[in-house]
Amino acid sequence: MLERDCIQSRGFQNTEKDGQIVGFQFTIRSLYYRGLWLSQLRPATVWVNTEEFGPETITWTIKRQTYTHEEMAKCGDIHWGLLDLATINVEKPGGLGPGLYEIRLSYTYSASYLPPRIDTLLGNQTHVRKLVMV
Amino acid sequence: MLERDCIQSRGFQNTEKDGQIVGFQFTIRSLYYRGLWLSQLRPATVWVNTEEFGPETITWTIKRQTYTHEEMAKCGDIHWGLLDLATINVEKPGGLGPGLYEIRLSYTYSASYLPPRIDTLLGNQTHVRKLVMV
Amino acid sequence: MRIDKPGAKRGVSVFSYAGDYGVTMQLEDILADIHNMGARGLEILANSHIPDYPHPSEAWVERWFELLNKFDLVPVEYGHWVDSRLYAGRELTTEESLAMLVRDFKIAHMLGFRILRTKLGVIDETLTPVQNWKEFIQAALPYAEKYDVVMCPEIHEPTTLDSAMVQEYIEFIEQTGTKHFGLNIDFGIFREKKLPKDDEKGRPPFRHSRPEELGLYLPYVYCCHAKFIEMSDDLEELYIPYERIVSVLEEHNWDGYLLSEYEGFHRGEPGYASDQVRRHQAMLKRLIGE
Amino acid sequence: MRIDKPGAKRGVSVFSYAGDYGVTMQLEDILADIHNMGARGLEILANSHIPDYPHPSEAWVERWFELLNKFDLVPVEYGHWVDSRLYAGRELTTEESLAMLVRDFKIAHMLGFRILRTKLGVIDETLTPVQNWKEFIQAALPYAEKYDVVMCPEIHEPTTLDSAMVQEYIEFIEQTGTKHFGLNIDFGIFREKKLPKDDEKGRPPFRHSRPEELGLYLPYVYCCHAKFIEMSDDLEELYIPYERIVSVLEEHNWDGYLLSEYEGFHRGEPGYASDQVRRHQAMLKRLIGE
Ligand SMILES: [Mn+2]
Ligand SMILES: [Mn+2]
Repeated sequence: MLERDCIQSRGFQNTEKDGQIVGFQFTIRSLYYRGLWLSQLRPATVWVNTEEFGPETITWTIKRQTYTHEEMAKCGDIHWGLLDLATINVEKPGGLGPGLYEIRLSYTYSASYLPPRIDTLLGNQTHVRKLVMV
Repeated sequence: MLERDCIQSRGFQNTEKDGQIVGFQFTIRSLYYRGLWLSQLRPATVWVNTEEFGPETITWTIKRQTYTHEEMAKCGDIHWGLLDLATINVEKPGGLGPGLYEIRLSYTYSASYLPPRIDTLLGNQTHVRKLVMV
Repeated sequence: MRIDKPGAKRGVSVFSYAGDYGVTMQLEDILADIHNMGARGLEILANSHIPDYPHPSEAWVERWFELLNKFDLVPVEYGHWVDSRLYAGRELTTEESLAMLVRDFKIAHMLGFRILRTKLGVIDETLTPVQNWKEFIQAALPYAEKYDVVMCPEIHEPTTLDSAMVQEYIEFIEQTGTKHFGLNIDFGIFREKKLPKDDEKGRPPFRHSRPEELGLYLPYVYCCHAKFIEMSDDLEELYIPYERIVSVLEEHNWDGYLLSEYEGFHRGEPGYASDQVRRHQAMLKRLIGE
Repeated sequence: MRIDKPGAKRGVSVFSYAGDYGVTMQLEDILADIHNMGARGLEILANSHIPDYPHPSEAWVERWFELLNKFDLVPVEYGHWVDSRLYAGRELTTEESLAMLVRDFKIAHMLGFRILRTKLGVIDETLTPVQNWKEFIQAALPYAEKYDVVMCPEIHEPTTLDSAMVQEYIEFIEQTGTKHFGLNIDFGIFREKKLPKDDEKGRPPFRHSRPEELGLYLPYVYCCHAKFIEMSDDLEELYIPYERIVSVLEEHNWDGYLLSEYEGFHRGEPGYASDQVRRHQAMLKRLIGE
């Protein structure tokens, strides 16, 4: 089962490439009740405590495929479903040391059956969770 | 998945025998973290709003078998597990009409690895839930 | 197979359980819950409730029918969308919209659904559909016939029955003579009491339709969202005049499912929706007699 | 198969998740959680975590090994009970107690466990075991050998290391020379700060052991319950002197698993235990270096 919050505690860990720690990742679920086509997503921003990570440092892994925001914008036929955890991968050489962090995440998305005004409002609350890096 | 409360909302309904409504039933889960051997159980009492139903009007259905309290007292090898819903069957000719009811349930059980004093305390809080008869 | 008796029948939209789905309830738990209330009709939202949508696995489809049989449920309505603003900065073309429709027709048909709640993209605050809607709906009609489905836009507040949009839909049905396009009425359009959202900036002034207007439209209505906001301890809905609605349905011998759709104040609290839906089903049983 | 390096290793007792199990987490979710913390050792409680206990299905046993492999987990300790007060009004006989033990030996062995946390029935407030314990444990030794398991009563507060009971257990081990009986130390015996329950009526006066006493007993200790009450935001345990405990373990080159066992104030809140266990695992990693 999924945790209630958008940001899940399971999956918060550093990421390696060629033996080097190149960043960290965490997993999220869709709080939007019908999930999203990847192209509905607008670029995400992440904060760790006070440090901001812009969209260019972030990729998403959904159904085992990893996408940049530019790539997602073109994927109108890949669906991020309610039971699919998405992994948010953040570039940060050296990663995060052991400890407790406040993680924040923000992104919006379009919803065509609602007035266009709503597209910039839906999902615009920031998701926050304190997570432990072991 | 199970509902958090001991008394579950799913399964609250009248019971029939030979075309007559003879009572009502509801389902519960074990809040005791290791479940119970049936013989550990001490007789249950049920209240519906202010009406009391004593142990002699109650049977338990566990793993598709129905037991009186006397029968359960002898079953030291049947285990009511954490994922097994137990059905509490209560005799009440005519059953309950549609509406909202406050259901209460009380029973205790022995726990041999704790001081004997505890046997009359464990599980002695009354479980309460408001349930809708459709 | 059991034959449904004519008249208004009870059903539930799985959307009601949005706060629990995947977190405290699996689809099986939700269907068990609905069955235990004595409801038989079922609405799912394709995007929400079909794992691996739009490519459900064969194993899941098999499981779907096992669950329907286990819980004696009828697949009544399949919710889907034409996501006109799927890509940033432009609207879907007519061809793209058609492709989106047909993809869902196939899945709905495979899962045993005939009625589709077809949500169209909108362009303003009163939910006017995109300008090319007639073109892609017209183009979809032969496919709808092939897959035996009826597309039903949902008439949803703040839209009212007397709006130009509803008129246009009906004219389209009359002109084409199609049996594959109709309406889903969301009873939220009859809501008489304001909600906090009605005073939000950008919203049109609060208006609602009267149940007595509904009769005229019923010949086009395949399915209703029995929207509700709050059920009291006395098993009454506090915002929407259900008795009058059901009177109109009965007066016109309307035949179809009322799908309980909870959209109240406690959608995130585990178990709350289930209790509210159960109360709502008890009320419907009282009103429609079964 | 990976060979464990000698020394203190990290594990988790599924008991920690008692508030979530079956409600917001399935066994698979819990094992995934433990794996994600980098812990490898696993304790389950037979009665709690084996569906259809004491008759698990073949399908479940197969699934069990699939999950262990999927999450790279080692089955370390199997919790079970001799329920001496199983029937109202009398204690189990020696024969009945033996039968209960052997039933669990078979299941534990089938699931890959070697260490058993064997909870005996007790007769008083300081948890003195039933009078016939030596008889049925003695009778069980050949079966323990056959099924390759070690029975370990849990030394649990308010019992202390210097108690007659612990002395008796050790004498039993020495006299029989058995390798199939030992101890599980629950670190709650080192708790230095009072909890509200310590002032309950009927409880003995608050006492605790010191970690420095532990060395003497370590040769008999197969497994430890790394009991904890509350982990701070700085990833420190607030009630139990973990640094001193781990020093003693290292000084004696103790080899075995420390199984995180959360028994704090928020056991019913969904997700709380998982966060606490994660903090505890982070602390253990810091203290034992992996
Ligand atoms: Mn609706
Ligand atoms: Mn313990």
